[in-house]
Amino acid sequence: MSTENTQGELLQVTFTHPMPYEWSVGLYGSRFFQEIMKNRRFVGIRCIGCGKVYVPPRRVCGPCFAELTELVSLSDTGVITAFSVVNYPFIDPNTGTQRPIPYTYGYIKLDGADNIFSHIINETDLSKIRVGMKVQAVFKNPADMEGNIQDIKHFKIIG
Amino acid sequence: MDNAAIVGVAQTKYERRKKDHIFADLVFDVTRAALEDAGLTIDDIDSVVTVSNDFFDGRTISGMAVGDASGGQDKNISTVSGDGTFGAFYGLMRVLSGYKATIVVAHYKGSEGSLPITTNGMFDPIFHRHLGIDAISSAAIQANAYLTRYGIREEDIAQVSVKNHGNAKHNPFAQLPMEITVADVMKSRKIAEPLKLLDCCPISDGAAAIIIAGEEVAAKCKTKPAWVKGVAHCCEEYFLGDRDLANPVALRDAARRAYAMAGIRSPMDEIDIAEVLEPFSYMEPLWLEGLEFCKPGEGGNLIGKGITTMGGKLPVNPSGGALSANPVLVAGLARLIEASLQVRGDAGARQVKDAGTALAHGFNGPCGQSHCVWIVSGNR
Amino acid sequence: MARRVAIVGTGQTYHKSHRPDVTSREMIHEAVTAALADADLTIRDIDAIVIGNMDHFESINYVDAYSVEGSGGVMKPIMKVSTGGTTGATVAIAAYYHVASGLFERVLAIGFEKNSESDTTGAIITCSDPVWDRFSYSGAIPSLATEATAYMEKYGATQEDAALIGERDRNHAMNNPYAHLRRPLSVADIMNSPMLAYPIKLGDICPRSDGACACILAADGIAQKIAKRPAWFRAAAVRHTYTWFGDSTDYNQGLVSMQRASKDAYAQAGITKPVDEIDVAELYLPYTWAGLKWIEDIGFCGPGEAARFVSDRNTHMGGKIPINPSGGVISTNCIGATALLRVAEAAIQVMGKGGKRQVPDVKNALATGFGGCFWSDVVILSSEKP
Amino acid sequence: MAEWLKEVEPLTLKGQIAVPYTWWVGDRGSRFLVSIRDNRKIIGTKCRECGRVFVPPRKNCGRCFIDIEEWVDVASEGVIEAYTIVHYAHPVQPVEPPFAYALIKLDGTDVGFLHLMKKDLDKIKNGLRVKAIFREERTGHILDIDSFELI
Repeated sequence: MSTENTQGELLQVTFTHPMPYEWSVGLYGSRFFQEIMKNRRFVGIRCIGCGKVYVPPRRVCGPCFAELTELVSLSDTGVITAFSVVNYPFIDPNTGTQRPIPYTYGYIKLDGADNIFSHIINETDLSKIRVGMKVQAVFKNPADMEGNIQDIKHFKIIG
Repeated sequence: MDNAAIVGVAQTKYERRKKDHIFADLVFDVTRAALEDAGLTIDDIDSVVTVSNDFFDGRTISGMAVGDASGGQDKNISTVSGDGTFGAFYGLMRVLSGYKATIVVAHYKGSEGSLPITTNGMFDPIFHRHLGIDAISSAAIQANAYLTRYGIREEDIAQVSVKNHGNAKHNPFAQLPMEITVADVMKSRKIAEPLKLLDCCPISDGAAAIIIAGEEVAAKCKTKPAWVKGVAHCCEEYFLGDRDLANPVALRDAARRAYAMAGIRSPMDEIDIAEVLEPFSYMEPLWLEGLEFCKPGEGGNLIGKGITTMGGKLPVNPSGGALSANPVLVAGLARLIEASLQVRGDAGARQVKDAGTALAHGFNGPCGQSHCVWIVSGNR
Repeated sequence: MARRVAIVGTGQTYHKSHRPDVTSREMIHEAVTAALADADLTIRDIDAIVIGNMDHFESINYVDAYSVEGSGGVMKPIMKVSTGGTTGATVAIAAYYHVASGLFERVLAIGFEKNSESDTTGAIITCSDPVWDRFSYSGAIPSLATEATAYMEKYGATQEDAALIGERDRNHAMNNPYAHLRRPLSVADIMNSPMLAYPIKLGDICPRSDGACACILAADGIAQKIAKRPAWFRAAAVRHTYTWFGDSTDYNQGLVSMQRASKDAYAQAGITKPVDEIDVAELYLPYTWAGLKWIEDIGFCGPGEAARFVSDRNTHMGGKIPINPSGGVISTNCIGATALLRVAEAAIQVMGKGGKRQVPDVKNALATGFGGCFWSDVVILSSEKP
Repeated sequence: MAEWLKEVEPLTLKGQIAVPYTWWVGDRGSRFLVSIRDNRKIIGTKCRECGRVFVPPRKNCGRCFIDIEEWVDVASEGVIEAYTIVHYAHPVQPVEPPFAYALIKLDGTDVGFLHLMKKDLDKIKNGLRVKAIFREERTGHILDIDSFELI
C-alpha cells in the first residue's frame, strides 16, 4: 500500500499494424483512369448549371448542387498555378516509412479545366520552375498501367 | 416535446458491396431522395449534419468528402462521428435552436475496410489493442455474460435472427431477407462463442438521410410529419471490466429520460413498434430490457411469447434490423427512418397496424457503451 | 428563438511538445478539472459533453467512448464531432446548440491532441482523398506555401511582413503561462530559420503540441449565477465550403470560407464595423501569412492592406484590435484543441481573466477555427447578452 | 443516368493507413507495467471515495471524478467473470485462434481485467479460478502477461 506516485520510468507502447482498405474509385473516377489507359489523355466533366469544367470528373457540382453528366475531353497539358518543393521528412501513411524527398508537389490547371489538379512535377531545382510554366503529363507504359493516379508518372515542364 | 418533426427520409438499398459508387455518390442519392420525400428543395435546408467515421472510411475527417453531395457547401455544416441517431440528435438541436430544416446524412462502406481492425481501434491503446479484441469478440463476451446471468439459451437468441431475417423479406432496402430456422442458426459456423455466423450482422454498404424541421417547414412538406416526442442519450464506463455487461445502465437512463420527455409511463403499453440496433442477436432482448419493455432477464422470453413478432404486442424490428443489414452509423439512422415510416403509415409491406408511437434506438462504442433513444409519433 | 448561451468557465493544460506522464484520457481530465474549478462547478452539474478529435492522429476510434473516465462522461450524454483543424470550434458550436436548443443547461466542450504520439504530417496526409491526392500530398505546408506565394505576388507583401506576425504572436505568448513556445522570436530569427517549403520557414509555422482544453457553456439565467461576467455567444458561423482540394485553390478569391463565415457572423451579431466593434481577436493562424491575408478576408482591413495594418501595430497588444494575446497557434498547436483554445481565450478576454495577457475593457471578442479543406468557423463572444 | 456511365468498369484502389503510433503510457500505467516487468507483480489503484480497486490502474475515478492516489497490491489470480472463445483470425490478434478472451476479477480488485487464455479452452467456465502466466522476456507491455490459465 502506498500513495507514492513518482514514477521515474515513463513507457511508450508502439502499434504498427497497418489498416488495409480497398476504396471504390467510383464510375466517374474510373472513367478518368480508363481514358488515360486507352488514350493517354484527361477527361473532365462540365456542369450545365455554371459551365465549370471539373477534373477529375465527379458526380456533383457543389455550388449548383447539380448532377454532372457531360464529359469533356481534355489534352495532356496544363499550366503550373502553384508548386512546392517538399524538403522536410515525414512518414508516408501509405507505407509507414519515410517518403523519399525532395519532390515537387504541384497545382496544375489542365488546359480546358476550371479547377486545379494536383500531382508531382519532376523538377526540384527552384531556379528551373516557376508559376505559369506549361507542363505535360508523362504516363506509364500502357502495359504497366493499373487504373490509378500513378498511371501518370509525373508532369514535366515543356515551356 | 412537439415542435420538431422528421419530414423526409431516404435510404439506399443495403448491399454487401456497392463497388460502382464512392460514398459521396450514395450521400447524393439519399440527400436528393429525402428532399423529394419531403417535397422540399435544397434551398429549404439551412443546416447540414453529416455522419461518418474516419476509421471505417480510411480517411481523416472523411466528412469532407460529402460536403458537396449533402448540399452543404454554403451552409452551416458539421460532422458527428458516431451512430446516425446521434447525428440526428445534433440535427434536432439545431432546429430547436432556430434553424428551419436540417438534413442529416450518414454513409458507410463496410466493403472498403477491415471491421476487426477498425473496431480494434475502439479499445484502450495501452492495455487492450494488443490483445486483438474487436467489436465481434467483445460482443461475444457480453453475450456470454448476459446468457449465463439469466440462463438464456443460445436457441432463444437464435430466434431473434430467425424473426428479423424473416421480417426483412418485407423490407425492400434490406440486404439479407432470409427464411431460416433456429436449427440453421445453431449449426452455422462458430464465430466467437456463443455467437455463430447467423447471430451476427452482415457487412454492408449504404447511406441514409433524414430531414428534421420546425413547425413552419413541416407545415409545407408533402409528407405526414413524424413528430419528435422524446429523445435522450447516455454513455457508461469505457473499460469492459468496469461495466456490468449484462445490465445496460446507460440505455436505461437514456430511455427513462426519453420517456419522460414523451410523457410515456408504461412503454410496453404506449409504444406500438420498436426499431432497435442489434448487430448481434443477443442484443435485441438485452436492449429491450434496458428500454424497460420488460424486467431484467425477461428479454429472452419476449420473442418466445410472440410479443416482438409482427402481429405481436410490440413488433420489434419489422425492417429486419441490423441483423439483416448493418451499415454501421447508417444503421441507427435507418432505425429512426423505419420508426418514422411506421408512424407515417408509409412502411409498406412491413407496416405495423395502427402504429401511433414508435421507438428508435442506436448506440456507439463497444458492447453498446453509449445509447440514443428516440420516440416519434404521428400525432402532435 | 434560440435560448441565450454563455461560456462560464474555461480550462486548459500546460502545453508541451510531449506529455509522457499522461495518456490522452488523463490529459483530458486535467483540462476538464481546470474548467470545472474555473466555473466553481462539479461534474454533477454538467448535463452533457461534446468532444472531438481526429481518429488517425492518435489512432483512437470513438473518442467519446474512450474518454469518458477523463471527460466526466460516465452516465452522461456525450457526443463526438470531428472536422479537422476546425474541430475545436465545431465542438464549441455544437455545445452552443446543446444549450440554445433548450435541451441542456450546462454543457462541457472538450478538445485535445497528443501530436507526440504519431507523425503529424503523416497523420494529416490521411485527410487527403486516397484515390486522388494521398500519394502526392505532403501535409498542410505546401498548400499554405502556395497560398502565401500567391498573396505575395498579388500584393507585393514580403517575407519580413509575414515574419512580423510570428514575432508578434511569440512575444504575446510570453504573457501566457499555458503557451507551448515561450521564447521570443524576432523577425530576423524567423528570416534566418530553415526553409521548409518556399516561402515558409520553420519560424513561420506552428509547433506540434500536446494539450487539452475544455469550456463550460450555460443557459441564460444560469450563466449569470455561475460567472460574474459570462461570455455570451453573439454569433456562431460555419463555412466548410470545399469538398475537393483542387476546388479550394483559387487564391485570387481570398479565403472564401472566411469571407462567408465572417459575413454571416457579423450579420448575426449586428456588427457593421468589425475593427471598431471587436476589441480582441483570437485567430487560428497556423502560419504567419495567414495573419496577413486572412485578416483581410475577415474584414479587419482591405485587400492588400494587411502588411501596413500589422506593421502599424494595430494588432499588437495595446493596438486597435489586438490579435492573439495568448500567443496563438504559432506558439501552441495541439490540433484538436487549437480552435477550442481560440474560443476559450476569447472567452477569457471577455470574462476579464486574462492576467498578463488581458486586453483592457473587452466587450466583444472574436475567435476563428481553420482546417479541413480551407474551411473557416467564426465565433463572436460578448460581455453583453444579445 | 448518362449513357457513358453504363459502360464504365468500376475500379477500386487497394491501400492502407500505416501510420505508426507510439502511445505514452503515463505515470500510472508505467508503474503498473514496470511492476509486472521487474517483479511479476500486478498492482492497482484504489478510489478513496467509492473504494473500488482498479486494474489496470487509473489516475482518476470515472464515477467519483476525483484523482486516485492510493496504490494497492493485487493478486495475479482471480475468477473468470465472462469469456468468449474466438474462432476467426485477424492480424492484430497475438495468437492463432481458437483462443479465449476472459474478463477476470483478480483477487483484491473490483473490476474485470481483460486478457487472453490459450489452454484448456473446452474447460473454461465463468466462476473458475485462473492465474497469470508471465513471459520470461518482459518489456513493459501488456503482453508481458502471456495469458491466464486455469488453476
